[in-house]
Amino acid sequence: MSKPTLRSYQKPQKLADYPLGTASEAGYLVTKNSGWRNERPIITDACINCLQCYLYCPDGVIFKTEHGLDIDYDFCKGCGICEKICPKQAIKMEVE
Amino acid sequence: MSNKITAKTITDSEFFYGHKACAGCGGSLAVRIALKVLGEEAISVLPAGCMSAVGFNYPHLCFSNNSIISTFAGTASMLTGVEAGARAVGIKNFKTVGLAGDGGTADIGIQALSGAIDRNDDILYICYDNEAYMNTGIQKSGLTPFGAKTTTTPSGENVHGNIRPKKNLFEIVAAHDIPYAATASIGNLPDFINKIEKASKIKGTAYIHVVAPCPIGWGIPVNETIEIARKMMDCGLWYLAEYENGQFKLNKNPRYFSSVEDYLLAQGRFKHLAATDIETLAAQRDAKWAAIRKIWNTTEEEL
Amino acid sequence: MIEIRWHGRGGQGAFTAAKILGAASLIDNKFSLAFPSFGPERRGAPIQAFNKIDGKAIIDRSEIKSCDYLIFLDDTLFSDDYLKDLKDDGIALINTATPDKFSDFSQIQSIDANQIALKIIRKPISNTAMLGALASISDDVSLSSLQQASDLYLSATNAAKNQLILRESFEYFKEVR
Amino acid sequence: MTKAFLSGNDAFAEGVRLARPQVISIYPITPQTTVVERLSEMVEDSSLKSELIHVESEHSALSCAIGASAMGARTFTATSSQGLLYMAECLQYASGGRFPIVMMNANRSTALPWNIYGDQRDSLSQLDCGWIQVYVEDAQESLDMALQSYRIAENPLISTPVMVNLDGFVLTHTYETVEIPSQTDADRFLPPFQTENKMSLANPKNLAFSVGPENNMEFKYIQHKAMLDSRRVIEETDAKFAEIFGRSYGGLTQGYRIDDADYILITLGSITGLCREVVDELRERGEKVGLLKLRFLRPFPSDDLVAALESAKAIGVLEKDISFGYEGTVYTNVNSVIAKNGLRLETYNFIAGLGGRDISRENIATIFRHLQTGGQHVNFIGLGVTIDE
Repeated sequence: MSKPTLRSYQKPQKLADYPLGTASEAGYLVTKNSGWRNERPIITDACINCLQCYLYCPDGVIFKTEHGLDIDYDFCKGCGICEKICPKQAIKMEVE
Repeated sequence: MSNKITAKTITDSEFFYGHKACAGCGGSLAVRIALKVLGEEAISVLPAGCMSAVGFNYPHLCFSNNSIISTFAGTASMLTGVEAGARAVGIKNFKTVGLAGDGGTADIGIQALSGAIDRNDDILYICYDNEAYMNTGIQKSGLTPFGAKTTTTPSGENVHGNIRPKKNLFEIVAAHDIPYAATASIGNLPDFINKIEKASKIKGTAYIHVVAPCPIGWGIPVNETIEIARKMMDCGLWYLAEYENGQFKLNKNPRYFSSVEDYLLAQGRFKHLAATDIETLAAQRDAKWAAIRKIWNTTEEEL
Repeated sequence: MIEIRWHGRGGQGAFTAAKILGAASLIDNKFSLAFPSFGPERRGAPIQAFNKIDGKAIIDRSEIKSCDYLIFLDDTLFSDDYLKDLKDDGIALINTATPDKFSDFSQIQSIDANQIALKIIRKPISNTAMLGALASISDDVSLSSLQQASDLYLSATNAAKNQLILRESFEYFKEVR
Repeated sequence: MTKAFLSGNDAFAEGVRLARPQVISIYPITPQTTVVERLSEMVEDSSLKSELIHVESEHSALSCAIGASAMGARTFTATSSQGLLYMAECLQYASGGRFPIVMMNANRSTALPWNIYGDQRDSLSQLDCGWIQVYVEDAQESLDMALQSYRIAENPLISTPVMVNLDGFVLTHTYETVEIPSQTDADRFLPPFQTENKMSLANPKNLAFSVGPENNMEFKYIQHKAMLDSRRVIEETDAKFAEIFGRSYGGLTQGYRIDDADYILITLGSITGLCREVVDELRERGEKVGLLKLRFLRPFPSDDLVAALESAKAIGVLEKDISFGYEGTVYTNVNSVIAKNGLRLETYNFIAGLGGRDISRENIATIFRHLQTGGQHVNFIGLGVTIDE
């Protein structure tokens, strides 16, 4: 799984800390999205690893692991598309 | 076909990640999938609009591939410059892709898009169509369908939302005799993925028009984005098609349609429609499909 | 400073003649400006072109009001009023088949440039012939420089013929005189 | 080095050729058109190796150039008048993104009324767009500044686009003798373009991003500082140019007989030559007059102005421009320097040449008389009617 992770960020203290023009490192994340969520999806044992939730997640937060699928809760917004798309009802939305 | 990109074989890398799009955003799914198919060699150009607004907030930058925001009108012209510039400085194995919304494509950006197709620049242009200016808060665009209520096409006693039909941008683009154009929907990602892959191998301009519902603008729950996209195809108000070698081809030719009324009334933006409005839309659908089936190549293909 | 105004019609090559004259001045180790009447050129419409020639760099880019030479590529473009734009010792050079019409004016010299051009290139294109004529009546440009410069702006296929036109029109005034 | 008889546009195209831009976006507009025609011919005959792109509008011309610059390519485009206004959005985009594009602008009046002739209202209306603006006087300076502009723009400390302004027709379409430098010398003067402000597959970047209130002002300050710093780079570039080519323009301004002048006329662009001749004539009559040509309007040559004007009694600004309801834009800028530095002198504004109106020797003599006798501050020169009172 290759996806950006949360990076540390300090507001520049001097002008030279700013980039030239409006160009900076791609995929540089400094804030989470977890606070946007009221409910979190939980992948249950009913999962058959069909990958529909992985494919249709607008945020790409569902990822493959050696033991099946997992969710990056730092960036999951809790939209529930995964729950809807799952053919086996293997994803449950749980109130935060 | 076994060599097609599937959920199993598509790269694990995420190129549009940590973005600030609304929960359940269809546009962000379209962009995410497009970049996963194109990979790290994609150089993407996004105009002012939802996806640039949610992806490029310094210092929080959500595209892992090379990406740039263009002016609202300038997606295609900047793609042209990026493509020429990349070649000029000797970069090899790159793919320039435009990711623009319906307003940025069908309204303010259509001149630059037309120019790029006319030059047959080696670019891929993907329009994610959510049927209104969603970034500014749901205003009518040239791709807003007949009857839809937006903040600039309110529904009332006299006018029931937008009074004009949706521009047929797929056929406008095809009329340039573009090497490749296709329609798609985030309701059918395998089809969308195949079309992106096909388009990425086209030498010259390729265009994909992907419907990507906006739950807020359409007035649906945020978890129903995919469902509503599927209903739109099932009821025949959207179709999957391609234009290639001067021919139109219908990818899926359903024997019968689901109810237009069910599709429309599932959405807040159509709640006000009268029975006659719904009949008008159904009649427009039937006329369009009659024309398609008469003129286009309707050979069914595996999807 | 020598100031020249060309009168022609769009397509007759008045500005080309001005450019050749300017380039010839460069070969003569002089300085010059050549410029068209500014604006869109429409085929057949009356147009003007201008030259300023001097021994030092020309930095005055204002309009030419008083001319040392007025050159008409076509006698239908001529009117008596234009003579007011000539300096006291200025000369108007007119391409005409009917020189008698202009014989009352002491400042006018005429040549049937069309006839020379027709004979050599079978087209009534008078600009090259008028350049040869100018070199003949003026010390401000040399025939040899015009011959060199004309190769820069005229089509290579007609190079030899243009040289003939320049030579013949140049000789014309030498004989008349 | 060769000598040729070229128009201002032709000369500029030669300068562009010598700069070896990698991407050129072209769209025609009178009186810029012949420069893009020349460049097209150069690409056709292989004397210029460049990606030549026929865009469908001026907005696209600059948008395309920005895209190419964002890949690290040296780029060129050209425009005029309505075209400059049509690309106005992209002007600020290019400067804010710090893309060192060089663009030629054929100065032309702006509609309405429609008018294709030269005045400077187009570029002066865009003085605040963040571009370095230079105004040239003749075809030689046009060629030379095409070359110099790239070196200024691409300096890593500056990284700011440059707009080179040529007076429409009077300069763009007037043929004169021009020295064309050799490619070898041009290459010695202008190294290949290198920047960190670009995308690359090895080092992916996100460009042209949003910056909210918490950082935005710093970005704008940095942009401002680069423009201020460009004053030194402009002077260094001119000195380097003189070293290689033997021609120098004096940096941001060019003075003429100003050392002991009581009355100084400030000019820009192609009218300067005729004004010099009038200065010479008046000097012969013992009048202590001089001239200061503003070559750059952004960055504004504040220090040069103070040095040149501090001992003058009165100065005038001659410009082909009017900011309706006030005065000429250049005049406003000049007065600001004078006020800030406490210079005690009278200032006058002479608005002339609008819509291509000829500015004659007599007009300029009148202006110098006005400087000496005093009178109204803002004056329209060459109006063909009396002003109704």
